[in-house]
Amino acid sequence: MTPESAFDSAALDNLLAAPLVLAIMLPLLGSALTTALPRLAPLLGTLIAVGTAGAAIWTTVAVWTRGPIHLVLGGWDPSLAIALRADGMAAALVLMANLVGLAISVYALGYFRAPDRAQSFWPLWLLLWAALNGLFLAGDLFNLYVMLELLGLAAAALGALTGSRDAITANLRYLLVGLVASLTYLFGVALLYTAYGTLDIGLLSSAIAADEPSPLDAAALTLMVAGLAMKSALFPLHFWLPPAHASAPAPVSAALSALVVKAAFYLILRLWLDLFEPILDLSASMLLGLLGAGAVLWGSWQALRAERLKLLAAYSTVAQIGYLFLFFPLLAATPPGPSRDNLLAALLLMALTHGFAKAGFFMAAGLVQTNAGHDRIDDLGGTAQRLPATTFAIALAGSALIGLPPSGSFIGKWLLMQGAIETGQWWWVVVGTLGTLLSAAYIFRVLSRAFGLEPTPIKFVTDARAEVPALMLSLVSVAVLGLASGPLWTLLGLNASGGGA
Amino acid sequence: MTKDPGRSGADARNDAAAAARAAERDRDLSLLLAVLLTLIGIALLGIYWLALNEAEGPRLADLALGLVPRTGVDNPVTAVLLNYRAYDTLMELAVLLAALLGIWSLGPAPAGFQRSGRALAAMVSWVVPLLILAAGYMLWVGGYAPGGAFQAGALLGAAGVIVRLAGDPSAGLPGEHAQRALSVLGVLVFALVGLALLWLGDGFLTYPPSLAKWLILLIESAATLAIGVALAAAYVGGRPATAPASTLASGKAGARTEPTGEGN
Amino acid sequence: MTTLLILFDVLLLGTLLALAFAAVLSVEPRRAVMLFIAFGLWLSLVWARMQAPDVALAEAAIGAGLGGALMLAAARRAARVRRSEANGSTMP
Amino acid sequence: MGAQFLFGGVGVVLFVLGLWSFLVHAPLLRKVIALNIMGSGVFHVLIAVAYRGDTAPPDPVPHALVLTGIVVAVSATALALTFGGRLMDMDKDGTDDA
Repeated sequence: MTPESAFDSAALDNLLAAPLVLAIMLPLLGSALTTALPRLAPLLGTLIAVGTAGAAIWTTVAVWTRGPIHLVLGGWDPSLAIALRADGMAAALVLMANLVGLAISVYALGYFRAPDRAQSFWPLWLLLWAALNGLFLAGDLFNLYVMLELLGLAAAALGALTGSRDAITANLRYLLVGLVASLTYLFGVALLYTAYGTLDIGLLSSAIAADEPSPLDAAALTLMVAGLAMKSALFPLHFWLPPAHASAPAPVSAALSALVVKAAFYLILRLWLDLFEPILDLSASMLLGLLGAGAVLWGSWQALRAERLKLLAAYSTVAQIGYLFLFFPLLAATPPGPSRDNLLAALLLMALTHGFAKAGFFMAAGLVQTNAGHDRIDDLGGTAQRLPATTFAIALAGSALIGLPPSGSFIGKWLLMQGAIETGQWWWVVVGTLGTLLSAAYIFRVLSRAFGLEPTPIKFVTDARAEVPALMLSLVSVAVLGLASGPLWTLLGLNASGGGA
Repeated sequence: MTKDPGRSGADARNDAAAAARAAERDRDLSLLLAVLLTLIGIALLGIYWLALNEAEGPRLADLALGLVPRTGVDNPVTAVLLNYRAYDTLMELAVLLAALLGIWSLGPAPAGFQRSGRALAAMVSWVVPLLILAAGYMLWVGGYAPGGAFQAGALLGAAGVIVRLAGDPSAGLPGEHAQRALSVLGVLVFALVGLALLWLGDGFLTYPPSLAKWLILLIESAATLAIGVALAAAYVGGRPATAPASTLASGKAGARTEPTGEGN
Repeated sequence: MTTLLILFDVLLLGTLLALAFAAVLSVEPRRAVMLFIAFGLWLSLVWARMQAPDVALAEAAIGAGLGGALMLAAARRAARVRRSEANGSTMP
Repeated sequence: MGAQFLFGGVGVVLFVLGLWSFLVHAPLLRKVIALNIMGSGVFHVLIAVAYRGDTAPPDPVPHALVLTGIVVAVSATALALTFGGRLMDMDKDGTDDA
């Protein structure tokens, strides 16, 4: 089918596309293998996790060296086939998600000691991973729907893995909310197909930009964003998140809070920037910003009042997602140019930092819980003595959540505030400051309990396989992302957004 | 907002008066929502009308129909499902697998299954083979007429449901190992074919036209088995019991291990 | 001729909506499921009328058939739990 | 276009009806039925968009999307009902497995 003359370029396309395909297919194959060979699940799962992370790094390197990748599967006309795409923003998130995923996998090896637990965990976790990579790399609206459903089902099943009544109740609710959300999203997709006759994001983007703005576009946007906002737990649609994330096993909580919610947010951002930029006005962005502000304040307040460590972490996720939504009105008010690129990079930096920090925090919280038999914050005295490395991880991740220097979120918040002042939207500064103060309060509340007056520890690390991944993630969130955030700007310069196909 | 789906009846009886008040409030709320959603529905109808008017031309219809001769099948829907948008279909098999794994992760199927009447049991002996035959026919015919892997898989699943209704708690499914292998067959074959094509230089899930027909048939056969097994196993509603003879040391799965609530 | 056809379509769709409303509004679980199955089968009829035989087959077999079977099993289970509660056999 | 609007309009009504029922009815089974009707509404809209009169062949792309959607819907239904069944068993036994 391929003409001879085009063969070389097709072969090159294949090579370029290989990491994208592998990043999705390896975990999918891994899931099938661990299902079929349950007794080998931990071994196979670990191998696949390493391979998938390798494919993700390869993807990022490919984008870094050659620019955005766009691959039409099946060799058909782009409007008919499904496309995969990776640009700077996608590559950055894929890299974060897969490094966190690798850490979660290592941690899970130690966490799920009982064989039948491990046998249930691995295939579902790899499916979740495939869905995450699939979402970050998708270029087709209906394919996104299928990925969203895969993500939702796998996440709910993983969340209920403890089998406790609380976990099943919370995750049943999560499942149902997720289903309503994805059907709402799908309705928006159906409207777009009705009007424009294609599902490819790049083609739709040009088609929407070519037409006069119509109520149809606004309706499709509303439906799709409403569905995704439910999935990203945007205030006040966050009600399902705290119980679901707090009742899941620790590695699962880490994946849900750090990655799954972020994937839904990423999709909103992509739709906003890629598809609907031409039809948006400031008021729509302002509404998202206001909801984000509500999330920051409400989530932080609830985290401060939480009695359990994991519940605190879950409410903190609601607040941190809120911060990301504060960027929308600023982006809308900033004309394209360096200051807008700065805002986008800051947004991404905060998302990445939260990904690493929250995963590290949940994993450390899980260790505290298994070690002490509970995670009541008031009874955490002596944790620093028993689990020094874990407590250190909590402190590091906590400082990234607050936004202390030199963490990535410090720079992110700084640029957020700067943007707010530059665009004359000073009220976001108030929200940001209040949120930061509240988060400082809830983190220090945990740390002040954990550092009780007890003899100094003998050994820093007590259980390397479980503690090191948590520590690494927290370290990345504080040090690496903060001190070496420069490459992010380069990567973002490679954005294909708005460019179309 | 959403109520606890599984409330026990006992506490519901305790406060009947409060429940009555709550019911009244619920009625008001449901009426309010009905009005609100009616308005939203009217707006959506208007939007839908706009969308129909905005469309120019046949959308993807002519393009999709025109290329069918090059897809290796004659049924346009199968062409979309297994060629143009094969990646979607692969992921959809993954969704089905996720549901099945989620069901299995909650432990063995609940006891207390009740047998149905004798008439049904007698019916099974001729309905089930018929369904399996029909599934094979449906799979084959899907290449050029209405039908295909999903319909065929559904018939297999239906056969499983009938077998279970007739009194076999395992719905006629094989032992745990075979069940696990069969339920991932679709994803496995599909993904491996896709990757092999990438390896050979055609591109991921890009069939060479000369092989397309047979590759699609291979994928569809695997998918049919997987869908059938997954649907029947989902109906059973729990992890399969391990056949004691065929395994070495897994007395665990069969012995109704209670979930231990790890770390909670 | 065309008016007759439109009348036929309206009748087809009216029945579909009536079944959907009935399924959504019935309180008794088994009745609701039965109505849902009827709705699904009728839906596949409508889809066959709209030149979508592939999807009609799938909806009849998967949506109405297997989905309905799953729901019926759940309804039967709910009824059994309710019955055992009514007999006072629940633990405190 | 008239037929498309007539058929698709019913899909819109089904979507809204399902959403309403999902929001106001508490029992799991009713929520699941509501979700399925909501989904059928979206599918119905897609089938209507694919329909091009009785003489022209229909657009196969939405048909394939709906087929995918049906399988996804039944998967979700199965998982949700299993969760619900587990909760019901816990109620019946009066135990909490945690």
